[in-house]
Amino acid sequence: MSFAGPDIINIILICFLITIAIAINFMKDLLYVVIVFGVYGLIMVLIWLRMNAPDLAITEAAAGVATTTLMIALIMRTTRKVK
Amino acid sequence: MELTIGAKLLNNYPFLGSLIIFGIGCYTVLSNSNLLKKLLGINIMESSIFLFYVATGNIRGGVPPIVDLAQPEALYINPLPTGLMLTGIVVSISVTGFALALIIKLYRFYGTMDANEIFEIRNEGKNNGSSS
Amino acid sequence: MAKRLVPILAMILVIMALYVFMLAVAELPPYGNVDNPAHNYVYEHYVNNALEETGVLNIVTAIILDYRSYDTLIEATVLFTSIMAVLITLKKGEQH
Amino acid sequence: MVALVKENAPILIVIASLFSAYLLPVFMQYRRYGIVGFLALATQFFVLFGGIFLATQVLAKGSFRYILAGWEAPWGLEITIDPLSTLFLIMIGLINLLILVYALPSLADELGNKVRATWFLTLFMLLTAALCGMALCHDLFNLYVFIEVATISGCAIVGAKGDARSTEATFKYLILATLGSCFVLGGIGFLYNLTGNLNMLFVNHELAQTWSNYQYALWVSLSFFIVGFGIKSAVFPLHVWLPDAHSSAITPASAVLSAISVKGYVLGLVKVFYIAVGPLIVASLNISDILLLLGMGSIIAGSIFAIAQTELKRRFAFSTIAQIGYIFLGLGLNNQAGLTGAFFHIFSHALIKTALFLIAGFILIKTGKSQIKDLTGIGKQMPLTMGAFTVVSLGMTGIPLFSGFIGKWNLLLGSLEAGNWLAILVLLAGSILAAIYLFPIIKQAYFTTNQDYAELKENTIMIVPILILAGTVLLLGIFPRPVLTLASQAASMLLGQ
Repeated sequence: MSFAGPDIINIILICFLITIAIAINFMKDLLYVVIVFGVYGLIMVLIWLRMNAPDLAITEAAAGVATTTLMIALIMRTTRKVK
Repeated sequence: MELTIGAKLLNNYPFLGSLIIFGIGCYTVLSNSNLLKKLLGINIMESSIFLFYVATGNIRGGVPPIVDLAQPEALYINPLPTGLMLTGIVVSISVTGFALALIIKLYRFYGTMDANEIFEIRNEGKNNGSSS
Repeated sequence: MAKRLVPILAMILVIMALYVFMLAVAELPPYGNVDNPAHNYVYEHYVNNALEETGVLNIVTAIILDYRSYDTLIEATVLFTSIMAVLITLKKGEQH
Repeated sequence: MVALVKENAPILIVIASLFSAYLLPVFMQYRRYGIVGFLALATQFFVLFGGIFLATQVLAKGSFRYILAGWEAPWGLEITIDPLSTLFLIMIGLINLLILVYALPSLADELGNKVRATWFLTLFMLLTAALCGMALCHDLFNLYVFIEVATISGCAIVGAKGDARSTEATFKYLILATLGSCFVLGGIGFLYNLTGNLNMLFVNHELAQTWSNYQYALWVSLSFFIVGFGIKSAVFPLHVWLPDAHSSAITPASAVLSAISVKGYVLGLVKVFYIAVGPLIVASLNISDILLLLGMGSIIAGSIFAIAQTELKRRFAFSTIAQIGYIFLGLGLNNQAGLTGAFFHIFSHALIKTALFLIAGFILIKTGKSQIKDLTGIGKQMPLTMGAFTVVSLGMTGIPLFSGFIGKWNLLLGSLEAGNWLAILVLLAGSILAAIYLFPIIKQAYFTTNQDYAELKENTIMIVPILILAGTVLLLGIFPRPVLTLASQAASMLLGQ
């Protein structure tokens, strides 16, 4: 069983994902957590692009990454203001 | 051709990776007391399942399922999982939005985003006799 | 005490689950193979006939907006539901 | 016109509740709260009569399928009308109608104003639509999307009250329920990976040939479904969200969640396990035993937790966990009598639990008391309510001539048939424990006297649904034939006889 080039890149990207997921688990500062979560989403988008699902990648980039990260960032701003 | 379990696992790396991320997300949800982190854990789990579906639909050497009239013999990948996951993404965003609204409201009530602190504040309220 | 126990318990559970996942993943059809059970007559029908039957070049669009349009209606309902949920959580309604 | 409605009745039931949900906020925009209430009631009527109409059709002609959007089964979506789904439709229509009749007069006061009441009704209609859709759907992914609608709307109506306690319960519910949805989606992913189909019938056909190659994968898939649906329907080790959510919500919300919504997820489990995967595979992968264990654990643990509670609504919430245990036990028995008992128990428990929650809410409104120890002498103050409570508690314990008995009797028969003595013991113990957590309330209500004795007015419209429910419990115990026929036909359909 030999791996073609693209597969190795995918494996590396998935290893990145696993690392980031563990990092999110153990980070303390919420701002960093949110930023790293954005990176996680972008890597996921890359993997989907490489797996021939461009429609999904576009939707995830627009909705999943951008909207979710923005919403969470806004929430963090308002919650800090209340303090 | 009989393969060892290790080779099979390596060949099915997207499934294995997505299930590992699923487990990590599950752990994030269960072990973290911060409400925002719980929510991110849910998001991680959902996107890992999306990865599982996309990997199911992929074919090595295939092209995206957009009909190219110039190349009638192209090998398209399976379009169904992609279509399903478009729905899944919308669902995950809806849940995220609602959960964030709840977090804001809880923050207004308790002034914190930590489940343990909320628990303590509520217990103090009970001991002081005031109903929360 | 109980609060410290939860992460450890969760860790043990997750590791046990991951072991079973590995056994399951080793059984799944090989990734990226054309002959997988996932790429069967349904897939062939979509790929071969979507253009004639729906007139859409993007097969994914054909699926979500035509073949499985009921799903998409409910998906829109999910969005509507979450908007109503956010409203009822955050807004107080009218004051009169 | 009538012919068109009759022909398309299956889909119209879902579509009508969806569209009335879309329309309610529009009417409220023009300050027509009367129309809002009327539309909500009319839709529930439509669901109820649609369910009865479909049930007569199914009993006359056998189950049939309805094709959506003009695409045949494996390519498009279809919905199925069988004894099980019609049983659920009738249950949803009946219970929701009675809950609405109870709730409408006081809803605006309870939630603050009419706008919030309209939002609540919208979410209520969405929950109805989602549950009807789950009852009718015949496609795994369609089931998932409906489950999401039901989850979000269910969480939202818990949080509608808007105080700190219910918001916290809502967040817990939302996180755990979404965790459950993730598991369900993962299970569907495995099934799709192994079969390439999403239509339950086709999944069944594909799996029948190839399942022995994928035993671990199927086992993981099925346990994903058990965890996912188990969290949502609150079986014992996965029940942590339920007591808070059901006791802190407003009365109609806790009634609909406890009576119907929880069982909608059980229905999802039944559909996946018995229609998509098939009872044979479920039994040979030892999944039935897991269901059996979960059921027995739920019965015992839920009842014991219920005894320890001092708040009326919380006690009923824990009792829901115990009663869900009966249903899981019936599913785990995996034979005709067990499944019949489970389905009949679903129906009768829906009636009983709705009545209990409505009574708790009614007492709370009239006297302002929610603790059990405060209910001394309430039997003389509210004779009708406590009379209904007595009838319903007798039904819950499973005394003959009440509807709870028929379900439990069938479950007992099923356990005998399976030769499972532990299950029989647990069933009997469950009945005794139910008596222990319900009868002291009755004793306290009738055989102690209250200092501030005063006759309370019960002659509002809110007492009518409670009395109807109690009457139905009694009636169904004496004449169980219609529901029992549907339940046993559903069981034989699922077991493929």
